[in-house]
Amino acid sequence: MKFEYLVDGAVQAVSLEKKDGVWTVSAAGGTLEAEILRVSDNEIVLFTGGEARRLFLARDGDRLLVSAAGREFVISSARADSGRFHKGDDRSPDGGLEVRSPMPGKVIKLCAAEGDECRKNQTLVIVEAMKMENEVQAGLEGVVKKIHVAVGDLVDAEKTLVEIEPKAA
Amino acid sequence: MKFEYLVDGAVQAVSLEKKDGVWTVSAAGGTLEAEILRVSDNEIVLFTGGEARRLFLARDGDRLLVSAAGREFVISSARADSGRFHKGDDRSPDGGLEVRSPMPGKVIKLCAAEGDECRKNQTLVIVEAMKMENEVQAGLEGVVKKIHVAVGDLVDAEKTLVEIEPKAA
Amino acid sequence: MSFKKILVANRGEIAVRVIRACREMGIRTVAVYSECDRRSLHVLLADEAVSIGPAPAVDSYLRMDRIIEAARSTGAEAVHPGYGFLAENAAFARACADAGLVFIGPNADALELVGDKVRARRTMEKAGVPIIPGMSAVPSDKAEFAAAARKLGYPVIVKASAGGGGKGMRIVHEEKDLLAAVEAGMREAGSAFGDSSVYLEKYIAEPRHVEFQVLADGHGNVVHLFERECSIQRRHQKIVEESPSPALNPVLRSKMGETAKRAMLAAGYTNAGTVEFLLDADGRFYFMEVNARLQVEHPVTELVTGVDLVRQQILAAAGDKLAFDQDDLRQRGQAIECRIYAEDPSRNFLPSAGKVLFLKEPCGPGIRNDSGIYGGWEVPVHYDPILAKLIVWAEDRETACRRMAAALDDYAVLGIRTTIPFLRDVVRHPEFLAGRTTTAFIGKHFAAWSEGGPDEEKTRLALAAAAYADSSGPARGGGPAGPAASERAETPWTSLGGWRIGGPGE
Amino acid sequence: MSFKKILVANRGEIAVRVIRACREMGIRTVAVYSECDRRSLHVLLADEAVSIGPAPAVDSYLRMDRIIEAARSTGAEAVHPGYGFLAENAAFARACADAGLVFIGPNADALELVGDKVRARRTMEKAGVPIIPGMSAVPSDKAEFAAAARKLGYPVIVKASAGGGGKGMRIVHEEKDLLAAVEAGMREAGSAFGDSSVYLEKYIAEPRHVEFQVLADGHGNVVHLFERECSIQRRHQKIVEESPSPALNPVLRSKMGETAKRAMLAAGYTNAGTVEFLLDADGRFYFMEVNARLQVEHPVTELVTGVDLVRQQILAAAGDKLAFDQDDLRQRGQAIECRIYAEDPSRNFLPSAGKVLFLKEPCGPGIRNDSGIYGGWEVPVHYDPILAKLIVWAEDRETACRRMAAALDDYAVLGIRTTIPFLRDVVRHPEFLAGRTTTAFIGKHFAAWSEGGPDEEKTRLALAAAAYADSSGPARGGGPAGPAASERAETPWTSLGGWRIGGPGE
Repeated sequence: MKFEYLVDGAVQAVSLEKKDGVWTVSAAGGTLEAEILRVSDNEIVLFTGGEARRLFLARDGDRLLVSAAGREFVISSARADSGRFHKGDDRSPDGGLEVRSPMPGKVIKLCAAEGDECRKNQTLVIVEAMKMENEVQAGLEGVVKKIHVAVGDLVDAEKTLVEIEPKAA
Repeated sequence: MKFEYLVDGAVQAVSLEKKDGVWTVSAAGGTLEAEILRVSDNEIVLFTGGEARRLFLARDGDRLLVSAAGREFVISSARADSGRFHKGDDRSPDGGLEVRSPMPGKVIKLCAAEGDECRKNQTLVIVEAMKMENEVQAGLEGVVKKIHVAVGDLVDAEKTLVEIEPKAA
Repeated sequence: MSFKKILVANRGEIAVRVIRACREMGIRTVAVYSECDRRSLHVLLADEAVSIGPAPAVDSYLRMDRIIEAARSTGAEAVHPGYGFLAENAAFARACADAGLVFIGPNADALELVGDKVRARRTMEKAGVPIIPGMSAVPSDKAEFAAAARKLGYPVIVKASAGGGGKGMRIVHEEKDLLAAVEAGMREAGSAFGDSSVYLEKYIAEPRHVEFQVLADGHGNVVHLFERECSIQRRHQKIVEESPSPALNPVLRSKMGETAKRAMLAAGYTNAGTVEFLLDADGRFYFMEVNARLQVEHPVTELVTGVDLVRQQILAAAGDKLAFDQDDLRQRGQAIECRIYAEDPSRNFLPSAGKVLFLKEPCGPGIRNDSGIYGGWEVPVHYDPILAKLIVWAEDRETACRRMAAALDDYAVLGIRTTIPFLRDVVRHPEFLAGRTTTAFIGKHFAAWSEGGPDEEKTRLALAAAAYADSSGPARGGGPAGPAASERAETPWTSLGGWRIGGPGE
Repeated sequence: MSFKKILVANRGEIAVRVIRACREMGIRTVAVYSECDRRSLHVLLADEAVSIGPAPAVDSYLRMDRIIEAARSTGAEAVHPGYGFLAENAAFARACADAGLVFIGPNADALELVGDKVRARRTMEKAGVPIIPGMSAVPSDKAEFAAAARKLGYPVIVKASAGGGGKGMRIVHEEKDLLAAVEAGMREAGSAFGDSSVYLEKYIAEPRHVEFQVLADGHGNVVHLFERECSIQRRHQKIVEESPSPALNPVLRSKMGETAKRAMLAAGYTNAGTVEFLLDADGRFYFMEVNARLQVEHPVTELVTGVDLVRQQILAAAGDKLAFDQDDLRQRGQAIECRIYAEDPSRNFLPSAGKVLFLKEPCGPGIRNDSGIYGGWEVPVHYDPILAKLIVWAEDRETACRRMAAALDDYAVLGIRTTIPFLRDVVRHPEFLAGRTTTAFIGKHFAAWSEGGPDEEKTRLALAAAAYADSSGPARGGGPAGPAASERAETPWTSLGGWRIGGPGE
């Protein structure tokens, strides 16, 4: 069986075969042979090279969260996830650059007005979550084209806060 | 909604109605009003009379196991369970009385032979489980009609060990 | 005497902690909760629970009137405020008293005195307690800040007069950044404590933060329960604490402990409290402030001294005399605490609210996990991001560090990001293991932290898990397409026969 | 010096305990497992695991050859035997030494001496340790038992020469029952220890069972770590243990502790061991036997003294000197342990194997749970029914009892029956709370125990849960028919709006 996944934004292929109770896994530049033990819906154990490796997993919509040897991975199917993993800003449909909220929270201050010029890394909006203020900054130099939120708004992660018209190069 | 359950061998009726977010439960000779909160597949909380009561549950085939305020209940549908809950012995199809193993284990001694007379509470078989010997006794006076196991056999719970022909009254 | 019923005016792990202590003393508990906390753990554990308003803290956990009404209507005799929210609010302590409720904390006068950091500094100065140079009053005019800063000399630190826990704090190195820092500090202080006043202090670089736990009954008896080393901080927020401090020797410990007691006596303090000191590289220490509450890091003291601080708080509030004196107290072994926050350390510690999809908490000898969460629970965005505290005790510091590292490895939280991966690296850092813990530690060694490098082996394990889950697990969610259902039926639960592991060459 | 890799020759909670201790010392671990233990917790936690045979212990955990081969093939330098199985087997200790492996336990000569209960009694008698009247040799002829019993006077007790933990024990009140009791004792002893020899002792009615933990390095240093009170027993099986004992005062404690050290010195004992005494109502104590192993109940000593006994065992086996002496050791607070067995207390403690369908373990300050199970795991029928040990520590005995009661209430195991409901009642019994714990306690107060009476309120709660689960939960298993699927979709996850709890008259 072959699978393709998106791990931290990069496509990774994995193949999985079972023979005589032993699984052969080929992925990430190497191969491992393992006995695989399903402990529960959220835990499997791979016995490989004499070692037991406990892995914890949980489904989150179309993503699979895996905790492997103390490191957490977000794994999604290569197809389903194309177009996700925004890095905080992105092109909007009409050409502006969208500045998004990095986490859910509450808008507590707007530091620019529509039409203002902005430098790269200039703070545009302050979003508070869990009692800490977080400054959301411009990804590049330009002009504030549109502000989508007002002070007091509760925003979700990835919500567009501001659109910037990039400065002509 | 009405349900009938078998609780420790006795049929119990329960009705459940929801109105304005409050559930009304009528069962076991009384009624309670509760907010019910589903915490997970295995836990619900009833808020009743200002108190939070945590209940843990697990499905075991057609039985539901419930841990309520430190007490465990085995609940099954009244229909599905008719004919279960053996008390250690029972009539066999051909009229003998069956003496059953009370738990899974290993037969380590037979204390009677077919044809022997037996007193009530006389030990017939010794079954070992988890390193402890457990004596399985005759439920009544009679004659050992048939022995179904041999020393060394692994037996499941409820397995018939011996059949007794009761002494004519 | 004791109480029959206590209302716990808090949420999260500290409310859970207090509820457990009450239960063990045979005292019934009343939880309060905001709308988004209906199914929070403290509500599930309390004997009763009362709703006190919408999610924002100003509408619920900071609403004195509703909390006092909840206590009255449920017949509670006392209120435990936990930490944060109203814990150090003298007006709340007074309102409790007016309503005939015992406030489990310091008396209102002492609370007011030490809560006003500027007055507290003056009092301590008079009592002969060494203090850090700083403003002697909260200014009425913002222009005074600039003049004071110039007099103290940069760098200076902006501090909230009412608060603690890093809220409202800003270090300022140059005059041009001063006003913005003061304003940000005021906003944060106002939203965290309901009081926006801030003041300035001289900033001492790379000190250790060493605090002493004190207990005072209402009968004139004061003891200290030794120190907590709290130097490992990020953004002035403690993240790892321990006791004893690797920096103290018995002479310095005794001197600082006696100073802490003198400070509390000077303040007329009662109940549990903490005296915070800065300790410089030359062993000089300065009074910083009194934390007039049970502190987040109280468990390290409990594990080292064997004294249950919440229990002592309740007994003291009930009027009991302390059952032990200074000579009865001993430090035994080493305790370390790591704070588990809902923050993503790989994205500059952005808050990470959301649903806890899977939770596995570490357990075992010497491991204590004071947690306010459970699997299936949704972490709200409205409050402090603290989820739990992992505390270990061991015979010596080296073993305690190893135990903590192992316990963090055993801690799995899926669904939200936490500080666990960051803490794993902190407690394994050679400088931490060597006990060279100053407040500059994180900035020096973890400024550019990221979670491991590319690790092909771990990635391979994770990919194997994903492929295996998709090929044989129950189909949940819209995961990538696996093999047909008929293949899925053969899961390892039923088909494991014949494998063998271990032994060379197998 | 220390070890790099240790093989743990055991299973269940004690294997897990030892693996954790090794991990914290930076030592790698090798687990061994029988066929039915493939997915047992100790296998999952160890760094490596080796299969050693079929399920019956005689074919796996008692197979010295396979265990030694596993150690050799994985490069382990030492073997920790846990308790039970081969822990007190001198032949195994010798076989380890012959294979170049360090046996983490007493030296083989001392093991042999104290393991032979009859020789041990003679040695102790010579060393001036008070002993219980009894047979001075294991008889070769069964007829000798009757003569010996007549000489001692009934009641007498049949005891296994090789074993402990109640296995093989029988109290006999009349001569007519003697032979059957001896035979049953021999059978049980043979299957539990691989040695069926038994002997007789005078039976002392209603004594307390008080034992002293001892540590001896290989350099002539011996300390005791105070007592454990283990009087709460069922069928001679300890079920609740605590430290300190409510029956000792400082003078008696010191006298018994010094006697325990003298006993160990007389036996030439090394590593951790326990000297068991019977204590009668008048404060007279008698040597019973030496338990030449880490004991099930070792955690109560650890919590009270702050000494990690497994760590000390490993250090002593590695040749280290004890890092403390008698004067460094102090008892602090109170610790209580409850043993959680897979037995059904409402059906005369019948073993209860099967799958753990749901498990919720208690946690919180002062609570330690040494467990060998997890949710989803199947408890095999082949071994001792111990699943876990719940241990609490608190400042005083009253608080410890309350903490234990609360922790037991928080412990939910569904799928198999356990002794938890029984223990809940034991730790709440007025005689237990008063500290009047003798070996007659269970027989006197719990002979006719049953789990509560008919309780309409709890039954109602359980029925409500069942109906609610059937009406709104995910349909799993062949449960009773609920409402149509369309109704099911409206679960409380999405439809909780508008409820409010608490406050009078609501």
